[in-house]
Amino acid sequence: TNGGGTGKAASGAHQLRLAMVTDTGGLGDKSFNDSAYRGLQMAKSKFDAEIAVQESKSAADYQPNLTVLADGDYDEIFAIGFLMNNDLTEVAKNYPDKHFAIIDAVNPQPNVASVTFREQDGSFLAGALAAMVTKTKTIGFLGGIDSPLLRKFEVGYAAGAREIDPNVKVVVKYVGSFEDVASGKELADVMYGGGADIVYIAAGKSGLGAIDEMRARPNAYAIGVDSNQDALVPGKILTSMVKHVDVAVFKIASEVHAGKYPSGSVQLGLKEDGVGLTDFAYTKALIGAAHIARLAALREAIVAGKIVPPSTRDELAAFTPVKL
Amino acid sequence: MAELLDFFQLALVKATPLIFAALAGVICERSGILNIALEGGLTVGAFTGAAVSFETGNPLLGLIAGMLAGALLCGLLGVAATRFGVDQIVAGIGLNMLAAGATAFAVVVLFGAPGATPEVHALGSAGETALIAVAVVAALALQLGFDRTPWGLRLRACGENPQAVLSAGLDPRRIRVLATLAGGAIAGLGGVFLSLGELDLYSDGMTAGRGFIALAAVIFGRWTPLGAAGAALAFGALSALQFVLQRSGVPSELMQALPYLAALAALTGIVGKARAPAADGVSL
Amino acid sequence: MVETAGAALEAIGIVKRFGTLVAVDGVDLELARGEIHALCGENGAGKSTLARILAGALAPSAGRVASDGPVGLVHQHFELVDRLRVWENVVLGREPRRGLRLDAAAARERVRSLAREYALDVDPDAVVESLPVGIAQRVEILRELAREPSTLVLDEPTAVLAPREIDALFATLRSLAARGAAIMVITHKLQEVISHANRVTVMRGGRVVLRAATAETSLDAIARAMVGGDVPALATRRAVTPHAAFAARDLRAGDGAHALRGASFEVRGGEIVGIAGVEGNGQSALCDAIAGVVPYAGEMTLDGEPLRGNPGARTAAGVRTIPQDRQREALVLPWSIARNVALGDHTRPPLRRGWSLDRQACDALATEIVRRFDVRAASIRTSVAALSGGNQQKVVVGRALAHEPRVVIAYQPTRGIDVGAASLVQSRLIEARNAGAAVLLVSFELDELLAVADRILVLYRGAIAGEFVREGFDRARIGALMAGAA
Amino acid sequence: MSRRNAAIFAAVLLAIAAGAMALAGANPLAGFAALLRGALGGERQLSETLVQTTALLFPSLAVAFAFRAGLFNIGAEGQLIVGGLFAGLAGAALVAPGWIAIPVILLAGAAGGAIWGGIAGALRARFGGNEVIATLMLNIVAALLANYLVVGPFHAPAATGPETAELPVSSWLPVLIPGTRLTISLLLALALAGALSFMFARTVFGYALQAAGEAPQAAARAGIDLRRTALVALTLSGAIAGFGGATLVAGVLHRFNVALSPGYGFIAIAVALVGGLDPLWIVLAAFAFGILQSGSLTMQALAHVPKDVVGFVEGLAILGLSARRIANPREESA
Ligand SMILES: Nc1ncnc2c1ncn2[C@@H]1O[C@H](COP(=O)(O)OP(=O)(O)OP(=O)(O)O)[C@@H](O)[C@H]1O
Ligand SMILES: Nc1ncnc2c1ncn2[C@@H]1O[C@H](COP(=O)(O)OP(=O)(O)OP(=O)(O)O)[C@@H](O)[C@H]1O
Ligand SMILES: [Mg+2]
Ligand SMILES: [Mg+2]
Repeated sequence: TNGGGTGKAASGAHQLRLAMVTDTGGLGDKSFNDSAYRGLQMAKSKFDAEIAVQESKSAADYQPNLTVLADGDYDEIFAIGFLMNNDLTEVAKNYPDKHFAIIDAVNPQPNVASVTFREQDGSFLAGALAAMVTKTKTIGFLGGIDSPLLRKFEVGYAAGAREIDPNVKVVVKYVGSFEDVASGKELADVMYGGGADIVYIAAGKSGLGAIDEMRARPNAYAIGVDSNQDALVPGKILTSMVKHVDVAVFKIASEVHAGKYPSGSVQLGLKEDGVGLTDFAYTKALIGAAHIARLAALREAIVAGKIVPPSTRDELAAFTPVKL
Repeated sequence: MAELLDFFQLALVKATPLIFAALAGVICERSGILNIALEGGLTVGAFTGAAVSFETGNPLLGLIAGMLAGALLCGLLGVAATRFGVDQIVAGIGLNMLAAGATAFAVVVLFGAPGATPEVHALGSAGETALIAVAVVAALALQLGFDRTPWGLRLRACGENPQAVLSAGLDPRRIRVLATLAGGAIAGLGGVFLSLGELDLYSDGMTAGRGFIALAAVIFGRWTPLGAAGAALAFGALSALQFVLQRSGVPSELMQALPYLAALAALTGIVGKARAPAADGVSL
Repeated sequence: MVETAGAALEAIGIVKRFGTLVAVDGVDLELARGEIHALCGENGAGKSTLARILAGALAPSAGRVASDGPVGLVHQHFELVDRLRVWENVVLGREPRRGLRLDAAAARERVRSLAREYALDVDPDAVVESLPVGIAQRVEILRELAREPSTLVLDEPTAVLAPREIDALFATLRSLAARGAAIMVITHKLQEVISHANRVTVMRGGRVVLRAATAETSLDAIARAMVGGDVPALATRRAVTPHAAFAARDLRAGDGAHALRGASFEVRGGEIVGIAGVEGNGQSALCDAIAGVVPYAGEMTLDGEPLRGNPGARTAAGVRTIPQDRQREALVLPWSIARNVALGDHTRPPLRRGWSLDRQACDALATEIVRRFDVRAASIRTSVAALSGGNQQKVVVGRALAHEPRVVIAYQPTRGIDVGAASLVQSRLIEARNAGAAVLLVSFELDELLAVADRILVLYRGAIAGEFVREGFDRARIGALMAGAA
Repeated sequence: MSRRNAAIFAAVLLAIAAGAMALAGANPLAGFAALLRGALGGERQLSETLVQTTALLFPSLAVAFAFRAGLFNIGAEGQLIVGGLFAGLAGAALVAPGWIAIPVILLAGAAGGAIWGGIAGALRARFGGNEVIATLMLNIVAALLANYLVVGPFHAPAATGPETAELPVSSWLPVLIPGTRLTISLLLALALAGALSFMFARTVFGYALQAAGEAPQAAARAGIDLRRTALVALTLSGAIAGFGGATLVAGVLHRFNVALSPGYGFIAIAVALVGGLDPLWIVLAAFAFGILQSGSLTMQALAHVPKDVVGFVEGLAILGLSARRIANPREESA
């Protein structure tokens, strides 16, 4: 096999070798690529795993990137992002002895483990929280580029707000880029200036600018996304809707380390702790115990299937609050 | 009323990096260098500003370094176009790729993690306001400089007929290199405005095509400093409008495309026929 | 004779190599204060190269130049910034300042006073691109004069000037010389040399082959020195029965000072009609209208049929043009001779075959042109960019005359080419006439028209001011009409 | 650039690239070795390199086509995107046997590119608008248009990403080597290069096109309509780039995705110039850049060289290669 110029473990014990392919967002996207990478790094420190990352410049790179890694002797290869699903199918067929995992998509191949998330579930709670806490009865959602994935966040959030108070206005804006930090800040300025006091920021690096704007404004709050961003501006980020890509990646890595190669698909929602809100480390007092308790009740309702948060704009239009 | 004021303020903030980049474009093009690398100039300016401010803790040093970096990058185009007979457009494309690759790589090397720098000491809102004022003043000053000073005359002559400049006993290569250095410094300042004026960090891709909008502004403004600054302001207002009007039925992509569509419209001459400098883009 | 007061400039052993080519091959030259010195030589003899070396615009491979002051160079092709004003062009690089600012008032005044001093009348605020060539040339000279040169070199300054403008130019040069400057003029017009210069140097193949005081030499001797033998005689004109071929009625084209304002005339097959006139009286508009490259009003007919359509259709109908700017309007410089000769005829047999260009036919045509016109080139595969101006012109003329043209429009076909080549080109035009073509010859040199034309029309301010047949050619009268006499 | 300067430049480039790799903590020698191995090390590697070569070849030929006519088309990227978009929309909508569907899809791509190039051509022909700026602006508009359509009206219901529905398998381009992504598009590209080479050298159309490019005034006097040439040349150039976009859709991705191209249209400008605007040399140049594109992936995997270093090196290469004069071989002698 093809060991490349990489160092081998000195001892006879097998060293765990893990690799991932990013989508075109690449490392540093402040979103799921970074989160997956954190998962790999956890495995590195925990199991002394050797890790490698292949970044993709275009959609045409996915297949060769996966193939290059399949040619190397990696124990598990992670495909980060739904865009790679078709290419992964090809590669998984060509390399039936290799093991793969994909994030955000379901792949039917026997040697692929699939992990998807119910972003709308966690976003629903975020929306509910925002609707409870808002003083201006106006809250905002700030997305990166309008896309079906982002709409799961947007729509779940709006539904959660509606659940609490149909009169709360949800302002939705998209930066048009995951990288335009300045525009992120300016849009946040427009949203806060327009009366929203809480904005759910799901805009990759553009979100850095939005948080910057929020920090400078009194009575302005944000909800973070993907990873726990609460500490970025303690007390002003109400919570973060975490999507535990890192945990999922690490979990698969642990199983591989233990000699089991997972396959099949799992959908991680609130119940599985795949998504969820953070622990309000800095904002408990601000939010208040009553609201926190109510959020817990909502969470239970979703876990129990009593509330099914919508994931598309059509479903949102049809969504009626359950009114627990 | 307050909303209108907010809108104008937003438009100004949106326009400022465009103004800097467009002024840089005007200087270069009037000297005969068609500078596609404005985007790269913004990028290295923004990055270097943030990186130096991080290392020294002094955003003013960052500002100076950002200007130097912009000057260096665009100066490279100037030198290549006057000494090595390069095709300016191709070289500009190369420089943009180089700037994007080098800064992204430098973020990893210097800060250990890809994507963005940590937060750095920035110029603050006073600094931001000052830079907005600087942009406006620079446009006025450049216009006066173009019209009223010997250097303005030489620069304009150089963009029209470098051969004539040569036979007037001046060195058109030198003039062009100086123009790209000056233009690059101004583009770098535009980048600094983004990373240290408006924000307090550098993040990959944060220039987001502003250098290309600036090229459109140069045409729309008919290659004059005031015209280009005015066009940049108009484009800034368009983006601000886009922010405000979003999701009112108009696709946001259409709103985002407006500056580019406006530039295309300008090519039809509906804003009045203006000619590019005769030797614009012609290497020596 | 003007008093000479020592050398203003001295060049010793100048050599200039371009690769293996030796363009200037050991030239010694001395220019005296107060003299007008003519430099002649056939195309490619090395004149422009030498001029640039004298002015310090080009470094010699060997030898040295000593001068007692700045050397000004007026280029063969103007080097002015078209979109700037006259005063801006003149002061460029030596701008008067007030503080940081450019002192425009002082600059204008400087131009005015210079213009007065040398009787070079121009409006300092005019934008250069709006000026006729003669005036633009004045601006170029003013710009050099503003530098107060001790030596002024002018490379073919008269190629684009009308006779009156030429006289005015030499008057200016003379007054400049009288103040102690040395003047060197490169020219192909030998008559000027005899009438205006004090001394003449003739170059050939990079070397000096004749030095003489003009008083002690003759036009013929200079020409023989240039060509290295006898200048070929003109072809004889045979008697042909002219038949109506081309006619224009009330032709109008262009606008502004150089417009054509209603010209009616005909050119018969088997005759050369010369258009006499000072440049800028509508000649360009006339030729461009016939070629179909500019919009026009009025009618044109060819053998009684209306002449219409785009330039390609006109070429197909047998109307051939020799444009004024051979490098831009006639040739594709990087291309070979063989590829260039097809231009304009590429859409028709025999050069076209189906979708393709017939290479053999192109090669045959190119070989024929090279032979008949004595084109000096390594082969028909040589790029025309590598040919000297005269040889480029021969290719253009050869192509225009190749397919038995019915009408030939020749705009200054011998401009800037040496006497030998010029004589050849003129002969070929006469032969085309003998073969029955209708030839319209635009020339600013009356001598050329008197030598070659069967009939002369004088063009003044866009209209035909007079007509002369060969037997009744009257140099003085034609000259007067050209200058606007009633 | 003289041969010696080119050698010096190449050496400097390699040195900078090596330095960047070392800075990134990678072993430069291992990096270069990985590059070559990843591009040429086996049948699969070679076939991927040829996939990249093909992807570059279409826009490079498009660029050369326009340049030869004196038109600086830097919009191949946008034309490729719009071509891919059209192909993706047509391919997803069309239910027909492959021998009908595939030509239709490819022609739809060519039509999309032609429209995009034609806009710039029309601006140039009708108003004399500078095609450099027009094509530059159209690149950005193309990206926005694609995103709008693919996320909005034409979004595939099943897809999570910004992409159209998958093409039916029968509409995929036939592969040349089973198990690889190398399709007949390579043959089409080579045939196109051959055809263009013949067209430039032999045909009347090519003659007129190049005359208009090299000497517009002379061409106009020879009856060549410059406006028409600008329109035709930019339209056809766009069609070639759009066709290339369609081959990516029908041959590689089997759907249109907004991340279809990593900037093939920009790299193509360098490829075209390195190939001296000569279609046959462009084939070689595209292969060289194909090696860089495909080998760089392995560089990441085996030598841990970050992708940004590759972008940086590509930028340097383009900068250096721009030093070849393309316009006027006859230098102003002053
Ligand atoms: N930059 C150059 N590179 C190579 N060769 C050159 C260059 N400039 C001039 N030459 C060569 O030098 C020779 C002399 O050219 P030059 O321009 O001095 O001729 P000339 O006497 O001015 O001719 P003409 O009467 O046509 O103006 C020519 O044969 C030409 O080929
Ligand atoms: N790069 C070059 N390589 C070879 N020869 C050159 C080059 N540049 C110029 N020349 C030669 O220099 C000479 C002078 O060029 P120039 O443009 O002055 O033409 P010319 O011969 O003077 O024609 P004209 O009659 O129009 O003045 C020409 O003979 C041309 O062949
Ligand atoms: Mg000469
Ligand atoms: Mg000459």
